[in-house]
Amino acid sequence: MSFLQNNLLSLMMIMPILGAAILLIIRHSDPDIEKRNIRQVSLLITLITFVMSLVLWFGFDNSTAEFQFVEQHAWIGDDISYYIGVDGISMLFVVLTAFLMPIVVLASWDSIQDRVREYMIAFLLLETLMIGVFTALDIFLFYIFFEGGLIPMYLLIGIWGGVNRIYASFKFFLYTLLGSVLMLVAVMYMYLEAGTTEIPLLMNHSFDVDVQKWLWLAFFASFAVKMPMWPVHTWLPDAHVQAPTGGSVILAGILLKMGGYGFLRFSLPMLPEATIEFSWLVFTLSIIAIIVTSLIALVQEDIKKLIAYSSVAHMGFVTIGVFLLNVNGIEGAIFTMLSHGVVSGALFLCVGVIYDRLHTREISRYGGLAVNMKIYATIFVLFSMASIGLPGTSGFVGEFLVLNGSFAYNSWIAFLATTGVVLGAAYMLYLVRRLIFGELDKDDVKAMPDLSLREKLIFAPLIAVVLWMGIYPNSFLDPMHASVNALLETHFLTDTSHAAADQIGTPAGR
Amino acid sequence: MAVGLGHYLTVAAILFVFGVFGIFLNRKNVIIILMSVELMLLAVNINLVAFSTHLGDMTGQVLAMFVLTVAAAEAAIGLAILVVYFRSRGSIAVEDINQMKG
Amino acid sequence: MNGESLSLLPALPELILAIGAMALLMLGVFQGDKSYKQVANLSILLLLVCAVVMINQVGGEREVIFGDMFVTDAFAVFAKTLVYIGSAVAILIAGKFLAEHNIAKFEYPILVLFATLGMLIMISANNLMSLYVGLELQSLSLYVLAAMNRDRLRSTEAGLKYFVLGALSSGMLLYGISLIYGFSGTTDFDVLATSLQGENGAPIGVVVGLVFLLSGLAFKISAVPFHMWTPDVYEGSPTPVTAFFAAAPKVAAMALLVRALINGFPGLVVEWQQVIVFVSIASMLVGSFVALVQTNIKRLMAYSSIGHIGYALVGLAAGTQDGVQALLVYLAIYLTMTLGAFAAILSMRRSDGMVEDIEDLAGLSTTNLPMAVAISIFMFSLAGIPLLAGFFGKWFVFLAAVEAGLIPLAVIGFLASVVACYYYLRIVKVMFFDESAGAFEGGHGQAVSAVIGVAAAVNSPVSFLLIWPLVGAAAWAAGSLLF
Amino acid sequence: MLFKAIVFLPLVGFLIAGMFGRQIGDKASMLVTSLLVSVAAVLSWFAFFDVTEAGNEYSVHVLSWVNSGDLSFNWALKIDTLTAVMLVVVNSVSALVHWYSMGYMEEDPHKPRFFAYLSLFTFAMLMLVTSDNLVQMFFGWEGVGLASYLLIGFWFKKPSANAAAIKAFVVNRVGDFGFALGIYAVFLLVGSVEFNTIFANIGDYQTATVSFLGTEYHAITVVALLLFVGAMGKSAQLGLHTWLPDAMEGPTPVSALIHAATMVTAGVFLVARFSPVFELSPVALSVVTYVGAATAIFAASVGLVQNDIKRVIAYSTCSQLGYMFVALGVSAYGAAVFHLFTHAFFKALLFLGAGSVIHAMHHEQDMRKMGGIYKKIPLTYIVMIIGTLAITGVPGLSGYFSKDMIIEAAYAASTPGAEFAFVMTVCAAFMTSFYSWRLIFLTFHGPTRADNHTFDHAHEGPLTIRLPLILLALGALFAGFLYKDAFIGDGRFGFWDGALITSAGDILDRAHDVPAAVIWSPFVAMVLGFAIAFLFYMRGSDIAKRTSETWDGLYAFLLNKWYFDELYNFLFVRPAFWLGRIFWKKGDENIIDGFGPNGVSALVADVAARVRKLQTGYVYHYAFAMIIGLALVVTWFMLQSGSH
Amino acid sequence: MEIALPDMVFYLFASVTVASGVLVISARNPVHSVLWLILAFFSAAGLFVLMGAEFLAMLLVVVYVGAVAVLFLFVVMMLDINFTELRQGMLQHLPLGGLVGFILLGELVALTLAWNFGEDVAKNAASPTPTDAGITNTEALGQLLYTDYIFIFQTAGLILLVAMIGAIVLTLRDRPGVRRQNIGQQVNRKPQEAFDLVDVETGKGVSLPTKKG
Repeated sequence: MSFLQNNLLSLMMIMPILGAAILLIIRHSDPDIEKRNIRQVSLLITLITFVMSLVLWFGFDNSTAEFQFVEQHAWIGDDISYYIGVDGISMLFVVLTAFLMPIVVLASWDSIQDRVREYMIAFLLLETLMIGVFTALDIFLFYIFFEGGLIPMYLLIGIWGGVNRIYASFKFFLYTLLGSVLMLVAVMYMYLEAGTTEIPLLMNHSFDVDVQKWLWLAFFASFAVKMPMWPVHTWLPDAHVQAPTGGSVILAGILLKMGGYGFLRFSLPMLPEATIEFSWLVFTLSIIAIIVTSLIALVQEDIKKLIAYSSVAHMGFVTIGVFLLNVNGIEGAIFTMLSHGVVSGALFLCVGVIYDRLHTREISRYGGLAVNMKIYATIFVLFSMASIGLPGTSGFVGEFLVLNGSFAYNSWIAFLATTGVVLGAAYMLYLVRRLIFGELDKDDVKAMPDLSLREKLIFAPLIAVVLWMGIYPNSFLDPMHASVNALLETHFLTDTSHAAADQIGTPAGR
Repeated sequence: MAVGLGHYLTVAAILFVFGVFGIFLNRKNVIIILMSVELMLLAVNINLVAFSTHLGDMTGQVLAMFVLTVAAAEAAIGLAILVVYFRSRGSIAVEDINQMKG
Repeated sequence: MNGESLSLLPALPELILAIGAMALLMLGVFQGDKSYKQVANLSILLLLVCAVVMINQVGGEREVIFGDMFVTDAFAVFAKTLVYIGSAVAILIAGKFLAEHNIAKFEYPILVLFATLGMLIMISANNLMSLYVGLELQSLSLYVLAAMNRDRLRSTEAGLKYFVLGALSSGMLLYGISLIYGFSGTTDFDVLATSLQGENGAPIGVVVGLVFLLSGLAFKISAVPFHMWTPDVYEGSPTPVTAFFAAAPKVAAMALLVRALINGFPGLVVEWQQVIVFVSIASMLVGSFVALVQTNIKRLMAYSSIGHIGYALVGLAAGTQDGVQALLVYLAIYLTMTLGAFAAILSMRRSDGMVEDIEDLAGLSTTNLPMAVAISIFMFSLAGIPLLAGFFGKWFVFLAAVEAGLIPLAVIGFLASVVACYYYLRIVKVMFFDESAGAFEGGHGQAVSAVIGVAAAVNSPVSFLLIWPLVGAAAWAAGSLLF
Repeated sequence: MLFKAIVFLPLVGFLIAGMFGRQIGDKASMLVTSLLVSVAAVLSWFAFFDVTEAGNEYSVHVLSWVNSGDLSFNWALKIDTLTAVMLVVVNSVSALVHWYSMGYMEEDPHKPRFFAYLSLFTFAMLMLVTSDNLVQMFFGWEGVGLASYLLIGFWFKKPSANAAAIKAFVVNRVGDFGFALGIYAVFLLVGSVEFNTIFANIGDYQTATVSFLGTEYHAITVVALLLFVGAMGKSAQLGLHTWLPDAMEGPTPVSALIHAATMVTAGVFLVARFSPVFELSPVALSVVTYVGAATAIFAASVGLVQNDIKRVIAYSTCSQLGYMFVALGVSAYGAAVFHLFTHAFFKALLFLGAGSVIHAMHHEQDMRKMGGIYKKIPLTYIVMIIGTLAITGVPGLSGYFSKDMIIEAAYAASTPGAEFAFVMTVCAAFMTSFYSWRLIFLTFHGPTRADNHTFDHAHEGPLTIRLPLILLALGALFAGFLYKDAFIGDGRFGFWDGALITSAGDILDRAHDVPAAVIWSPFVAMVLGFAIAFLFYMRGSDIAKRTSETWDGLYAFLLNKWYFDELYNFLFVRPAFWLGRIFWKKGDENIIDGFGPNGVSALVADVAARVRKLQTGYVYHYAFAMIIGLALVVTWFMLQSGSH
Repeated sequence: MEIALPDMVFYLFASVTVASGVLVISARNPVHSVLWLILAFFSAAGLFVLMGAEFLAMLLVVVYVGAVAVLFLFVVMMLDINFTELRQGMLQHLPLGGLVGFILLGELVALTLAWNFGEDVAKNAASPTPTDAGITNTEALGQLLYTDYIFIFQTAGLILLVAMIGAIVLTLRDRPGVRRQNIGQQVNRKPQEAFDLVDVETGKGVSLPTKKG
């Protein structure tokens, strides 16, 4: 057991690679059996990884801000090492990754018939890389995982994607790469300046304030694209729309979170002065994102595009939360990311369900699904409500915390961002109305069967998690507290107790 | 004004530039280009010998000798390539050498 | 030199190579054209022997012989190892191609051997004279190799262009040598280094001479604006020859450039740094941009190599030991990528012969997945995406540049690499996303497959394990240059 | 445990009917949900007596919810008199509506779904009224919104139902927007979102200011007004009222339960609950007064001319909610809650009666196609009359006590807006009387305008329909009389027990001593309204028609609900879509993509093509490039050395 | 100031060299170009002599004129190009090309005139010219060539070898059907294979066997 404890993260990263290797050697004369075996092995591997992530969660000590499950081995020279571990900020992202993977495998069970082996291998490798991103404690290692994920994702979009997949895959790849190379220069500079690539050490290094601004902008270039923030978000609708269902789920569920995670892991602790300096920029862009992309989502005719635009809006809340630099904001941002990972993933799965049946994503081709797909309709409405941020679902808690934090920071931000909540309801309900409700008058839609057992199995855990996160979010918030408090207290000298004293004034003469 | 190192170097410089001219102004014939190269090498040799004399160092002359040797070898190779090119193209006009571009 | 005993040991591999090459020439002459296979195999063996001798007998101690003309040190050992690999692979993968094009002549390996010898001399050159003769020995062999397929117009045109421009470049190089010699009184790097350290700085004549010299060398490494021969020659030459061009001579010329600048002109570092930065930026940009619109994969690789030389030069531009170390790492990785890529190109064969268009790769993933995966690895590696070896190369060179304060250079380089990424991705796209254009025929030989396999493995994430030894070796090599 | 049962039994019902409805069948689903809610209703009466008679207060911790920094709140139940009143109202009406629906929805194929939604609504409403903190209240707040959305859109095939559902949700969201900001403001101010803490500490911030949208304001006013925006949304006050009439697209029991008796009163409950806060902000109170009064008169005026039987009642609801807000605005919280209490009975009665009519008339809702059916459905006729008498404020019936108390309080109050409110409420009383009687006359009296088949087959509903009508009628008859003392009379101090501001010498005391003219004014208005309605509709004359033709502009204005929908369409809906399209096509696709990725890639391709052209294939050009490069660098250094 | 004789000779040779250089690149007929090239070599050789490099001068004449230039001439004639078809030199690029060329020339000349050696260049001389009057230029070169510069010398030899291999591999062709002399075969030929002894009966003649191809 102690071996498992000491090497848990490495094992979690090795497991999918091992699985990919097994997939390589699975052969059978009957291609159908071969495919089935491949799927089953993939599912098994991802489930094992998920179980390991649960071990991680239960073994996690909520009371400390220190990194846990740390492993370190020398690698390149004296400076760069294989150094991984988790703290309260990153741990749940690992769990989220491992949680979504079996679902993705299940979701691709029938819809992917071509090159199943390659598809599963790509996903398994992607899982390793994603876990790597969230666990890397060496900035060089982080960058490798961060960028390396582009390759499998590029292939996933390009091979198994829709009609416009090539444009989308190139846009995705080059856009994110462009942002990241600037970050790489900053990484190099920080390495040379601080003489180390270890993230914990870099966090305690104070960079010159003027330099910080440049470094901050370089990191921002990368994370803003990844988030994505307005106006560098346009790759996302294209990528989402064209990616296969599983790809969209991972893209929305995990890859988008890397930007927010990056801000928390690098920009805030390493470049605190610049963070304060530039937070106005983040707020401005986030608010524009929330309002503009919500309006855009309102007029979409493609389901996936609509959800993709809604993701941009949701990520606006995340960026606001991160840069509020108070406990509510940051915890809300992390929680929103986790929640969005589940909810938007679920929504994309919902799209996948009907796409598998009708092979179109045009909203106008559907209608009246509630008549013959009752369970589906129920589930779709449920996740729509979670996306809207109905209290009791996961979407509410994060948004509430962020907005609560933002009001304490500046009521304008809260005011404008909250309008996004109204618009969010508008576009999601408008979608539900066009898709689920209305008269069932299209013959091909009438012929669509309700969810199969496999599909129910996919959604069941998602529903459970969405409600769990909404009703008892402390399970997810508790691990964060120590790390978030440490982050704020160490780098921003913020008294994390109630900030009313600064905000409330008493005018003279009263 | 007594003839000195500068005079020789100037002659060499002029020859060198003419050699260069010959390469990029010539549109007629590849052989002219090869001859221009020879002119350039000649200029180099004048330079080397002039420096050698001026510095009182034989190294320059030794190097000039090797340059001569190599130039001869180069001419041989160049002409051989020219011949095979002519065989397949039927022309050695400089303007015709543009099968590949972009 | 006077009274100094003449030890030939440091030059032993070169001597073996020269004598061996001549012996093989005799063998070939007497056996006729049928002897190609035999000569080729023996040539590879010979290169192997030389490499072993070099590593075991010569080692990394700095030794200077032949009146300071010839130097061996760790740097030379490192660079020469790469050259040996490049040359051996060039011979190894050529067999089938040459046989198919009726040019399987024993002279091919012989010429490769002599070119290799030239490169070894270049790498070990410690004097402008040995630099020159080494360069010419290499160049003349390469001119001939380019025109090897003498019945094919493109091949002869490639040879002719290469020759004409090469002659111009050696004219410039020589003129530069003459100026340097004239204004400094010496051709010896060590003497140059000490005599140019003076308070008054170097005479302008030496600076201009150095510019001429750099122009000549820039031609050999095909750096912008001396690059224009590269695409045409790469396209026209027989593919194994192109593979050879793209690999070993680049390494040798680069090593020569490094040694000349670092050992010969440390006093002029401010001046040559400007030139290198300029050339480097121009190369990165041209290599990235023009490749975008190419349809022939060999031309594309030519522009790619131009760009990569630009990246490698970033390490030199830093002018530090770390920079040189990075450059060596970069060259080593570049060598594996480019050899693998060309080996893959050699396997692009249809019933009506070899094909070279990118579109011919369409749908390769459905017809030959391992090959498609291998090519993808090369492409992503060339693009410098993390997970693959190419990223480490970029990391180290740009790290050195940032360390030397050349941050704008690093930023420009990275932006260029994003542009370049487009065309690498396009190849992957053609292979994976497009409909199949028909399968390739097999029969490219096990040697080619083996080269592809090894190169792909080396560039794959396996490189995570190999990178540290490589960096260590490069550090050892770079440390032997006299900074 | 008692309270947990009250709150969670409907949830259990919802889960059973929602998840297993199809397995256990329609009948079982209906019975299970109805029974569970009924049990809850009975329990809530126990609770009511326990709290009001014994003066107990309870606080029940259920589960911790969110814990982040200083912000922490739980799932918890707070039971005081106000809550107990609401529990009784909600559970009783809900139980009756459940039973009623068993008859009313008999022919509907989706009964389990309907009953599940009803139970879900009940649960959410109970969470709302029992919450001990703002966030849980917000949970209930949005939960009832969701249930309302689902129930309005219950007949999801009808486009109008869908539109109404979305409208209800989104307009409510606009209100919630204010509510949410209010919560943030409260937290900023007090550092907690729990009621007890807020009310205990709010006094410390009487003079505090807070910066809101760049300006410093009196902090408590900001908090109160933001919360009031939420209340306006849920209670359909003027400006955010547009969803309520449209909500009549839902089945009639839904209208009775949600859009008359319970959910729409949540705003009143909120303000009443926050009376300690509102009391500290005179500005907020007068805003409440103005808004309430305006709503009362506005909705009544629109109700005058509507032809849909349910819409008339809906506007009536809207108007009555205005009365309640007037009461709140003049600090007559007890009166407001009392009116809420009585209104729940008679308005539910009216709606269910209307439902009975609709049921009898084969789902015909247009009063112009009814008439003369009092003989066919006498019970319904009688209870509708009772309801009308109650709402118009005939002395002795429940509406009389509560409504007249409000009007008197408005007169007695000296706060800004009170005078206005008094005038408006009296006018509204007149209109209320008119449209209520108009409804009765058009529906039940006169010659029938329905087709023969429908008229002949009109009949009373089954027992499950009739019984709730009777029970509610009893409530409408006696609730006012029985509880007037407790809610607004001398017993109020012991009754409220601190749940509301009931300090001695408060507005209710003064309201009892107003001049007789004031006391009589609503009665006169009521009689006048009845008389005119009788004149217009019972005499068989065409006065009504002539009036509408004479004042056609006004008529159209009223008929079209003051053109609010058109205005909002013009101001918000269409601009939103228009902007969305602009941002998408022009912003994202043309500008961002055009100058961003696509533009850059086009530029790169263009540059590439140009540079490629330099590669002419001619040796001399290549050589020339080399020479130029050389010459450039040499010149560079010559110039450099020259400048030294 | 009178001009000394060696100076006059310099100017003569220099001007001839430059003039013939111009003519090399501008002559219409390549044969003329080669001839002008030869003249340039000759006059350059004169300049070498003036500088005291007699051996190199001789080498220039022997190697260049005797071998390289003749090779050129040979190729020019062998290729049998119809020179009239060759397009005339296009001069539209002359302005820009000329400008660049002259800038370069100006810089190079300025360089030679702005005479500025490094410090103590003389001490850098690797192989000082022997001051002993008895040693000729050729002798001095010879002493160096096979000692200090043996490495370069050998490499130059290899370069020549490569040139030879290259020229052969490129231009040598075995045409099928061309009869070639095979010395080994000739030497090894045995009498029995070559002829038959036939007894000829008088008057009858011989019936010759059909000739084998």
